[in-house]
Amino acid sequence: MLIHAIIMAAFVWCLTSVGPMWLKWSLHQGAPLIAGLINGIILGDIAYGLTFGATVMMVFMGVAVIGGAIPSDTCLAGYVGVTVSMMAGVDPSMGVTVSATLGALGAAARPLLMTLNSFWVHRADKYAAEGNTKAMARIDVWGPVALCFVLYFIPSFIVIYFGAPVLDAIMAVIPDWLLTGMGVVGKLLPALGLAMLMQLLFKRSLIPFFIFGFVMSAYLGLGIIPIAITGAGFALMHYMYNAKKGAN
Amino acid sequence: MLIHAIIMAAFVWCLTSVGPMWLKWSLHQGAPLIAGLINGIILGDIAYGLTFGATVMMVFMGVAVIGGAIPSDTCLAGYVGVTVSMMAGVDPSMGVTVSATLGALGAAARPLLMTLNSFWVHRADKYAAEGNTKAMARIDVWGPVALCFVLYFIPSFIVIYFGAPVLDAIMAVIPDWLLTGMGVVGKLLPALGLAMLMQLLFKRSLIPFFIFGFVMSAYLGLGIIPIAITGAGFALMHYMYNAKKGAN
Amino acid sequence: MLIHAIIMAAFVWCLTSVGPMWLKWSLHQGAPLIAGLINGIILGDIAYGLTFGATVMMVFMGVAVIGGAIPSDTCLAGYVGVTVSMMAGVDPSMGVTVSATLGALGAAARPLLMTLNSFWVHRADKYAAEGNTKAMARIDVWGPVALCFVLYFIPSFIVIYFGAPVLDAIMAVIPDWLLTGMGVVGKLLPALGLAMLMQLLFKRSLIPFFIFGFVMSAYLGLGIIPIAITGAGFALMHYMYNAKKGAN
Amino acid sequence: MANEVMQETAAVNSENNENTIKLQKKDLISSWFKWICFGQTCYNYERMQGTGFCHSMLPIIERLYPKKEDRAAAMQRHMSYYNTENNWGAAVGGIVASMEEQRANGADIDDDAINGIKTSLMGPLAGIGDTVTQSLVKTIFLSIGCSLALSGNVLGPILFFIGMTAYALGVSYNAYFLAYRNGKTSITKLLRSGVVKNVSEALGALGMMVLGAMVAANIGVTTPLSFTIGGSEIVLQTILDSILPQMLSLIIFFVTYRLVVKGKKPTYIIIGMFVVGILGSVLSILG
Amino acid sequence: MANEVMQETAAVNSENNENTIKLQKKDLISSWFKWICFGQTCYNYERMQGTGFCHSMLPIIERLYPKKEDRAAAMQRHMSYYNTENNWGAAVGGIVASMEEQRANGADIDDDAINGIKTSLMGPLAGIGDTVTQSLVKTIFLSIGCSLALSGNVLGPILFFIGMTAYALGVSYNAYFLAYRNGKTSITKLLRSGVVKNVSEALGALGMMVLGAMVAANIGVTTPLSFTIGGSEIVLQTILDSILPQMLSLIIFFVTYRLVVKGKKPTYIIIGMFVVGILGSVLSILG
Amino acid sequence: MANEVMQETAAVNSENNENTIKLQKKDLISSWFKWICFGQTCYNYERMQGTGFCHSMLPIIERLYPKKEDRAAAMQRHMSYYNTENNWGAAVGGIVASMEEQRANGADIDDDAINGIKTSLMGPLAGIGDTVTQSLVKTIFLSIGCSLALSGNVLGPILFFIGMTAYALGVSYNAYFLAYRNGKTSITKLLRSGVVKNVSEALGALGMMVLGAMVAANIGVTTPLSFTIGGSEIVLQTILDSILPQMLSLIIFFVTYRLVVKGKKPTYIIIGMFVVGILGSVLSILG
Ligand SMILES: OC[C@H]1O[C@H](O)[C@@H](O)[C@@H](O)[C@@H]1O
Ligand SMILES: OC[C@H]1O[C@H](O)[C@@H](O)[C@@H](O)[C@@H]1O
Ligand SMILES: OC[C@H]1O[C@H](O)[C@@H](O)[C@@H](O)[C@@H]1O
Repeated sequence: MLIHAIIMAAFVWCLTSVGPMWLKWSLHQGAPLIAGLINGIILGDIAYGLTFGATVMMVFMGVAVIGGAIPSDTCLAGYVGVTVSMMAGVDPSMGVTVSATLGALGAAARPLLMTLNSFWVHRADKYAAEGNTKAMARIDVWGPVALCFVLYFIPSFIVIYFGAPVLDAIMAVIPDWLLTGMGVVGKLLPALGLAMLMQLLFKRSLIPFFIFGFVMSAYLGLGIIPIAITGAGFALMHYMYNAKKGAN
Repeated sequence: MLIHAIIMAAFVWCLTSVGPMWLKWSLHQGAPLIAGLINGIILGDIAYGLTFGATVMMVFMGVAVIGGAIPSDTCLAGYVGVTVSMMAGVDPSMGVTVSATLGALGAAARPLLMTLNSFWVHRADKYAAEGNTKAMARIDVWGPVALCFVLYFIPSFIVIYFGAPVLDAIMAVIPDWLLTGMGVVGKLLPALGLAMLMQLLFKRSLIPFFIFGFVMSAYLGLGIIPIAITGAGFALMHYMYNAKKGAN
Repeated sequence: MLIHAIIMAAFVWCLTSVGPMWLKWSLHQGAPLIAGLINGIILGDIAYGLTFGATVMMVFMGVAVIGGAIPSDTCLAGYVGVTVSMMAGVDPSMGVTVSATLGALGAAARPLLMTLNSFWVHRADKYAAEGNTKAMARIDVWGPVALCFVLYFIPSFIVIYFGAPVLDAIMAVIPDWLLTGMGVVGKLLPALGLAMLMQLLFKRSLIPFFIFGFVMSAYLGLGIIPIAITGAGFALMHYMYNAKKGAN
Repeated sequence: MANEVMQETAAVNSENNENTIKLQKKDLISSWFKWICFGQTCYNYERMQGTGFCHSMLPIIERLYPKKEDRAAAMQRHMSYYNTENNWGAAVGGIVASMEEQRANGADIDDDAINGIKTSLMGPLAGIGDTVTQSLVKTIFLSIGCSLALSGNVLGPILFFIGMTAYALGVSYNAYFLAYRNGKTSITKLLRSGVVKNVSEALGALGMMVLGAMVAANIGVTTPLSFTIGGSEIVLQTILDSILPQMLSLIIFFVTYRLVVKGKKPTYIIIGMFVVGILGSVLSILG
Repeated sequence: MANEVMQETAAVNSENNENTIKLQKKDLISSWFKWICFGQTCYNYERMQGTGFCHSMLPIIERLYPKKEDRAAAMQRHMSYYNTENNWGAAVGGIVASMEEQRANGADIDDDAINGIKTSLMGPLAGIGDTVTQSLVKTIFLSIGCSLALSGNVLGPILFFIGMTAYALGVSYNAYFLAYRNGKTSITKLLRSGVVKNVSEALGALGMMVLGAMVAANIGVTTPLSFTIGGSEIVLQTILDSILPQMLSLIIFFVTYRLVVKGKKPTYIIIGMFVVGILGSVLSILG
Repeated sequence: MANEVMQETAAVNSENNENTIKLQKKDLISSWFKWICFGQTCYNYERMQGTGFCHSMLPIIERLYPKKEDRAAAMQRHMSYYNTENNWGAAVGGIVASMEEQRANGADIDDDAINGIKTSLMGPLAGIGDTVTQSLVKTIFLSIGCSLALSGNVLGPILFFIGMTAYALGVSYNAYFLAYRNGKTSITKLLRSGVVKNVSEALGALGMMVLGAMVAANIGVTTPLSFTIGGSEIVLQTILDSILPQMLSLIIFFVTYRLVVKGKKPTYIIIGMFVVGILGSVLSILG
């Protein structure tokens, strides 16, 4: 459990600092989904991990990071929230609650990191004035790494290591009606992720496609893959018939 | 049964005269469907009423009243035809026959109403010349009401009140082969309503949508609601891609 | 069996010479499918014939005869290949192999026919110079008929008459693993016919329709007829929205 | 143009002149409501909706013309032949109300101008209105209503009732007030721009899709024919289904459609269906 | 232009002049029918359909040229190299028949004019015809036919037979007579206007949809591979199906398509399939 | 224009002049890779990705400027405020690398020119990049990934991982090198032409379709309400399903969407959902 907590906290540490930017798109933006699988492997219950990760992921589906502002910290939600919840063995809908809470706290704390990182900038200015490329590269990377150890690794480790038993204890005393209620909340929360996504995607000309997707799922019972494939077909069609408009 | 007959005849009375014009769109144009429900409630068998009304309605689906000419009297078909048939407790396919017959008779009698109503016009001309607004409003409404009592209420009441037992008697002696045959006729009749509708709707550019609707129903077994929803999607798409044409 | 062989060889004879050109489109281009039915009737097992013919037909689906060049001889594949195989009573997937082989041989031999037919041309030139219309008509038809008796009827007859027992014998000694393997080959071969078809049909603007067809078959489990009907709908739509482009 | 100038004149008048008579909101609502209630109550061959239209103008006339002779003139003016679609046609009432208002305030609008507007707009609005209301909107509500009812859902007739009522009230109200506020130009512009055409083309797409579905779902004729060839029984319906489910329904639909298009009277078609249906059933061809 | 003038001249002649020889309906039908029967009977490298075309002109020649030397000249004129698509190409016969008719009535049409028409139209008509007939119409009838046959329905081959026959006879007849009546301009106009292109693009949409369905339905290769990880068995095919049913079929189809596009001969591809199929089966990779 | 002239000048220089310093492939790869690894490592309010961009220019600077003072000048030049999208924004690095190369070879490119390019392109590229990467590509991979994972398929997260990684590396690499080779004009042209707009409209169609499906599949709220009328029990959910399956999910989705559009903070919406969910559950309204 010590190692488990270290591994997951290390993910947060890296992804807020030195983790390669190209890896952040999968490991950070899709953190809950990835964390679900990793925890599943560690805990020896991959099926649980898959369901758990995907369920929590839905809530963060529409999170977009524009101009550095984050509405919710997907990384904490995934590597801390999912881990704590899976260690405590709770139901995915309860995990959604824990993760959403941590995501909100993380978003509130993010400005601290971006403020403190400015410190390294002044050192970097100095190295730039000296034309010292080696030192510049060093400070650009290791400065944030050191900072994030304190800001992210330690708190994450503590929450995971001590949080799981606490969560366990809470679950033991929580009344039945509250548990059932949390289940309903877990069903409601994905609506937020999807609504945020809609906000990004919405255009009046795209309404028909929303309808088609809904009908194919609700009435024909098709899964996402055939719908996405069909969607690709419609997208090509739409491109074709629409491009002409621009041409006029 | 007396009250039942009075209620239904009153519907016909009002809807041919003073019943508010905005109500005519539902109560008159959709008379069989509405009458099915009302009779179901009165007779205490809502399920029978729903099926009955909807089955008869199909035949009158495409009836459009253009420039005052009616191909079939939906109002009589509904409030008289459906009522008589449901009171006699016959099968919906037999009800289709009764209603279609009454609808045809009604259409033939309609010119009488429109001729006799001219009578009030001359009175109205007189009030207009006098600038008497009160009298004008009165004659415009109560003239037709009085006329329709004679022309519609009384005959409707008689047909309902005495017709149901007659229909009952007929059903008792009707041979089996004729009953079966009437069942087939009941299946054929909706084709007329739909064909009349097609006549209103048909445009070469809309053929694809007929095909899509047919396939979704015949092969995928979908109901009208998902098809109408999908149709709304296609309609939006069609608007989008088509509007450009006009733009050129 | 003698008569059976004569009938099928006669098909080849006629279709390479005097068989009316308008009949070649069905009897020649669709030879395997037609031959399957005919053999099924003769052998008294129509179901076997239908499956057999359709299975072999798939491989030749995309064969197009452009400018006189044939990539594979559909006629031999059908009237000889299918017949021999069905007489031997083998599995359709084995029949695919036999037919594909004969088709390839036939394609290789075709230039011989087109070279030798030139012979009649010189006779025809002579009749033309004489203005002898009767003789011209005669030589244009009976010349090729005679030639094809030798070139096509006799070999076809021999292959069918003696080939079936040979194939039977081969089937008796063929090891199980090879039979199973041939089954897999039989599944692979239609990919060739379809790929050749794709080569004829492919346009970037048509990719969406490939996708729709695939999804309707693979996910909704629909057969070719509903897909073709829906395809007709999409084709009309495509025409409508596309024609505008040209109009600009 | 001339009309706009008048409107401006009227507007100027209403500012400069204490004697101005303005229609009040309640007059307009009453006028619209009288139209949508009684427009067709006294429907007759001589004037069609003529008396109904006049009836709907009474609240306007009462407000604008205090003198009896003016009233009489206005009422007679609006008793002429008139016929348009119930809901979209409400726009004419709105325009006429605004013209009467200007006239009462001294604008130079004669009887011919008002009658001209009425007769020139009632036709096109009937055309649009009949198409949209009867072939499109009614069809869609009706098909959903019937479909729900057939599956035993009491919401079927109720949804239809609510939908059509909302449509009738909503469209007529908006048509009346839009027309009152923006005058003739707005309607003419709308009639000319492709919007109405495109919207009704799009609604037509929806209508045709629903129609296709209803043809497949609501005719349902089959054939009980079967043959015995060489000991084994061949059921014709099974073969038809393997080619195209509801093939007979489709054929019957298209035959009927042909007859309708050729102008055969519905009554004759119904009689024909009786003959075909009963004979077909007796001869075991249709079931 | 010049051609139209001639046609008019001919028309004028035929009214003013008793000596006019007019083709009769039966001559034209016979000419079309000879083409659609024997056009390709004596197919050969030297003249391709040359003798077939000449054969189809015989009824025309017999009617128009009573003199032996004229006949001989006409027959020799039509023995030249010729090749076009069977059905759409029938249009050329129709045009040539009308030109011969004018010539026989004295219009100034020389051998070059007639040969020019033949050689300039046979190419484009072959292009259109091959595309529409072979890649579109045949595909669609064939796929429906095969699909019905595979489900045991005897109508499969029969529908295909009827469909293609109707197509061949219908298209060639109409092409011949339309061309006879309207002359060269009609064909040229058709070839130039976007209609043919748009129609074949639309038919292509239908064809591709059917093709997509056939790829999903008619290859059906699977893999029997399975792994045992930690005691539990993982069947590869189940995983593939959960991503995309018929994924292997699709891959095999695209690989084959690549090979075809790169110009690999079908025979080599078939041999390759034998190797892959048998090896794959023996090694338990494919099933 | 001026820029193109410079490029030509530079090209001429590089042919005529032995002293030319050319960037090598490995320098460019290293620069691109440093960007895509460390571009946002030291993300801060003062310069955003400023130090990251400078870091990514180090391989270029080391190659082009052997003298310490030139290096210092170049490094300081690239320490300015900078912020763009990770992947598409890599194009700026490519352009700047080519400008530095020309400058090092004597072209007349001053600091302002380079800074001008950076600041004028970083905005539009962020706009396009954020839309395509986050609203479209990520959504699609994520929805497929979640859907597979929910059905217990371990490929869910793996496909998402591979897809996004390939996207990030592929797009940034191509953007960097295309921009390096074709200079500013290519990017400007791309930004202006409708292509990006049309592609993102098309991807949006795909995204919306997936979104519609997810709304239907992934909310799944129901109501346990039921009434007993006249002895028979009416289950509300059954009625809702007969009108529209997943109707409650759709309503909840649209209500949430309204709130999001109105600018309500996610945290408040989450709190609201807790209240509604728990109350709804306790009162047996939601389940
Ligand atoms: O908006 C541009 C850009 O801003 C910041 O750098 C981050 O939020 C990125 O994810 C985003 O792409
Ligand atoms: O056609 C215009 C109009 O004519 C009559 O008034 C009635 O038939 C109306 O239903 C119709 O809308
Ligand atoms: O390509 C035109 C034409 O050439 C030859 O005559 C044959 O291959 C025909 O099938 C084809 O239509």
